[in-house]
Order: sequence, then structure tokens, then C-alpha cells
Amino acid sequence: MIKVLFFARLQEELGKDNMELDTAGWTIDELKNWLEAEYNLDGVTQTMTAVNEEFTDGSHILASGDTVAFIPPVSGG
Amino acid sequence: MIKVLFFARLQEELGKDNMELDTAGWTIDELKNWLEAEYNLDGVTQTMTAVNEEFTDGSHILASGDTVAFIPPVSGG
Amino acid sequence: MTSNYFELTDQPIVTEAVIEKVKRREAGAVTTFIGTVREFTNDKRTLKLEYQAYQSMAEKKLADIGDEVYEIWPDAVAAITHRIGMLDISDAAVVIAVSSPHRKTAYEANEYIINRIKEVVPIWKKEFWEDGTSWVGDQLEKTHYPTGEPWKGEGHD
Amino acid sequence: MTSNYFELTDQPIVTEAVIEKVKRREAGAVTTFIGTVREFTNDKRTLKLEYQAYQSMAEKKLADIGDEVYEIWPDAVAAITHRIGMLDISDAAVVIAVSSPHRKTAYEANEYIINRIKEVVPIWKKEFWEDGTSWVGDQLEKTHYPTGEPWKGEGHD
Repeated sequence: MIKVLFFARLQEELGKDNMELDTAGWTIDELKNWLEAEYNLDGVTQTMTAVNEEFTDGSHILASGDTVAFIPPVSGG
Repeated sequence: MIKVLFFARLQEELGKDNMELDTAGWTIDELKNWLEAEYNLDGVTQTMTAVNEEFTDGSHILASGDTVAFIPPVSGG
Repeated sequence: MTSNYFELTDQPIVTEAVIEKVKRREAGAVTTFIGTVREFTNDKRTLKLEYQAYQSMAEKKLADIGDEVYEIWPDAVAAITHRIGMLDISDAAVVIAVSSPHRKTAYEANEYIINRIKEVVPIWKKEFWEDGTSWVGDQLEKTHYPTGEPWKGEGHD
Repeated sequence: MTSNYFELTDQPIVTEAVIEKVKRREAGAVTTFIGTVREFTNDKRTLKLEYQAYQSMAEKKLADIGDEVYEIWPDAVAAITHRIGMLDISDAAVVIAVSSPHRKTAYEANEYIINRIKEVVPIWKKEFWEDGTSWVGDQLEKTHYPTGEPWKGEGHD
């Protein structure tokens, strides 16, 4: 299983902060496209992504046990 | 009368922190040269000077009531 | 460097406590940056703010920034505390303290840290305006940013 | 700006109290500089320090620096407290706080202030070493400075 985390606007639009998905073997880009289509999640394809708390890119292939987080533009500080 | 203030090393060498002198009409440089000769006050001729709490230069002419301060290299902060 | 040099908290930040973490006998300079909630941004009034974080990753990224600082300025010691949750005007959102033997390093490293926080630390700010709310930096109609690497955040700069 | 924004004290400086002076609803950034007594300078051990000041002129010069800051950065507010008397290792000799709407100004104005203090404020530091004492910056055998205008001081830079 893959754990997917949502924050900020994405979390509010989706109405939840995480999902468990059976998407091992998918790339990040494939996951994003699927989420955008399935949940009408605006702009997720343009969002930064972290896998297991490190930034990664759209070609990264997911493995079972990974935690994926979509990271809208940060605004801390 | 002119009030003359001494700080830091100058104060220690002289053993006092102020003098009252009757040197109205003198320039700062004349006062410095006199102090160096009279009190063997090492390096006073190279020391910055303030009159009435503002920095001034050696050609400044003293007026009665002035407060002169010799300002060794500052090291605050 | 223990991990509590880089932490998130849902309680008010005590500046003095962050400073204490970096004080050392060999330090001659300590700089502090306090990012506070500003009431007006371009004439628009903020009522309050909410900070949300991906907490575990955020603390890790703060510690990564501490490592970057150590790489660039080996004689600097840094501590960062970022607050999350609801904040009022003038509340401190972040406190950064840096100590070093000489002051130039303490200023440079401190400014480096706040810039990096705004680039790479997964913390989000939600503004509560008189006429609604918005997540800062993520207004889709006007924000364009590349995927693939961290971007510049907005805020009190 | 009231004069107690710029003051000398013979008591320990409370950093938070200096910060409080500059906090404002319109400020998004507060920077603080704390100059502390460092134990070692070039492998020479300092036991303690004494700061002496020409008090009235020093407070006036601190306020002058505040005016300079206001000229250069009109949206900055600064407060400076400098300690005098005997200090131990790690004691704060000076605390400078600057608030501004945006952080760049708060850093720049703060660093400007400490640099100016070291140039123009009549405060002197006496080092107590293991083998004697010396007034910093006034060792006649190795200090050369021009008369006629303020010079660069030494210290934690």
C-alpha cells in the first residue's frame, strides 16, 4: 500500500488529509493524473511531491510502504 | 572655565577622570600638546576629541563653559 | 546537535528559550529573527493566521537547513522554532537564533535560514481576511511555479 | 521616538524587554543582535570585561544612530541597550532590536547599527586576561588611527 498525504488547499478541497492506495509501481506523475481525474483535484499535477519526506520528481516510481505527500507552495516563516 | 574629561587608558594613566582648566581661546591641538607635555600623557595628541558631546577636530577653538572629552578608540558593542 | 534545536510547537514561542540553545562561551554574537504576524499586507487587513505543517518532514527539513548552515559556517550554531496552529497579530510564527564567534556569520547564517525556510520547509499559512480566507502562495489563478524543485515562498519579505 | 529606546544600563540586559520596545502590529520581522562576552580571542583567554562609557554622549550617539536608521529605512524602528560595568563570559554587552514590515530591512538596519556603535559611540572595553588587563583598541604600540573622524573599532567582528 501507498500512503498519500494532502495539505493546505488540497486537503480542504479533498475533505481529507490522507488516503491509502494500491499504486505501487506507478510513477508520481501517473498518481497525480489519476487523482486529478478521479477527485477533480485542481492543480495537483503542478504540485511538488515528497516521498518518504524527501522532495522527488514526477518520474519517481512508487514502492509499497512509501508515503507520498503533495506539497503546495510553502509559506512558513 | 573648560571642563576636560578623560576615559579608559587616559583616565588610568592620569589617575583622574576630569580637570577644570582656564583654556578658553585655545585650540584643541594646543590643549592636547599642553596636556601631553604637562602630564606626560602618552598619545593624547592622536586621540579623538568631542566638545559638548560632538566630535570635533584639532582646530576647534574652546569657549568658556565647554566640556572637552578625549575619546580613545571606542570598543563598545 | 540534538533534534530539539529544530522544532515545531503549537504553543507561543519563548524567544529567550531559543536564544539559550545557541549561547556558548566561545560565541561573541547571537542574532535572532522573529517572524511576526503582520496586520496589513498591501492595505489588506489580516485578522489572524493559521499555520499547518507536515510536521515530521518540516522538522527534518529544519534540521537539514541546520546542516547546510554548518557546512557553510562551521563555527555557527543555529536553533529554529516554528509555531503551528492559530496565531493572532504580532504573535511570533518563527524564531531563529544563531550564535557565532564573529558577528558577520551570525547575521549571514540567520538570513540564510529564513530564506531557506521559505523555500523548502513544508509549512503553510492560511490568511483570515475580513472577506474570506486563502492559503498563501497557492492561489491557482495567479501562481505559476515549476514542478521538480522547491520554489520561493511569500511572506514577510 | 523616546530616549529610552537608546540607553545604557549597569544591570543585566533583558533581551525580551528590548524586543518589546520595537514590536508593532505593522511589523512582520524583528531582528535582534546580542553581543556577548567571548571567552577566547585568538587563543587568548578573557576572564571578564569592564565597559566604561561617556554616558551622556554615548546615549546621544545611540539616538543619533537611531536617526540615521530612520533616514535610511523609514519603516524600521530600532532600540539599543548597552551595558556598562563588569561583565562575565557570555553576559550580553549590547542588545539591538529592529522591527520592520519586511525582513530585509530588519537585517540590514540591525547590522548597520552594530557597525556604527563600534565606530562612533564612546564606550570602552577593558579586557581582563590571565596575565593582565588592556583597553581594547588602544594599545599604542600597534594601533594607528587617523584623528579627525571616527574609526573602526574592534570586537566580535
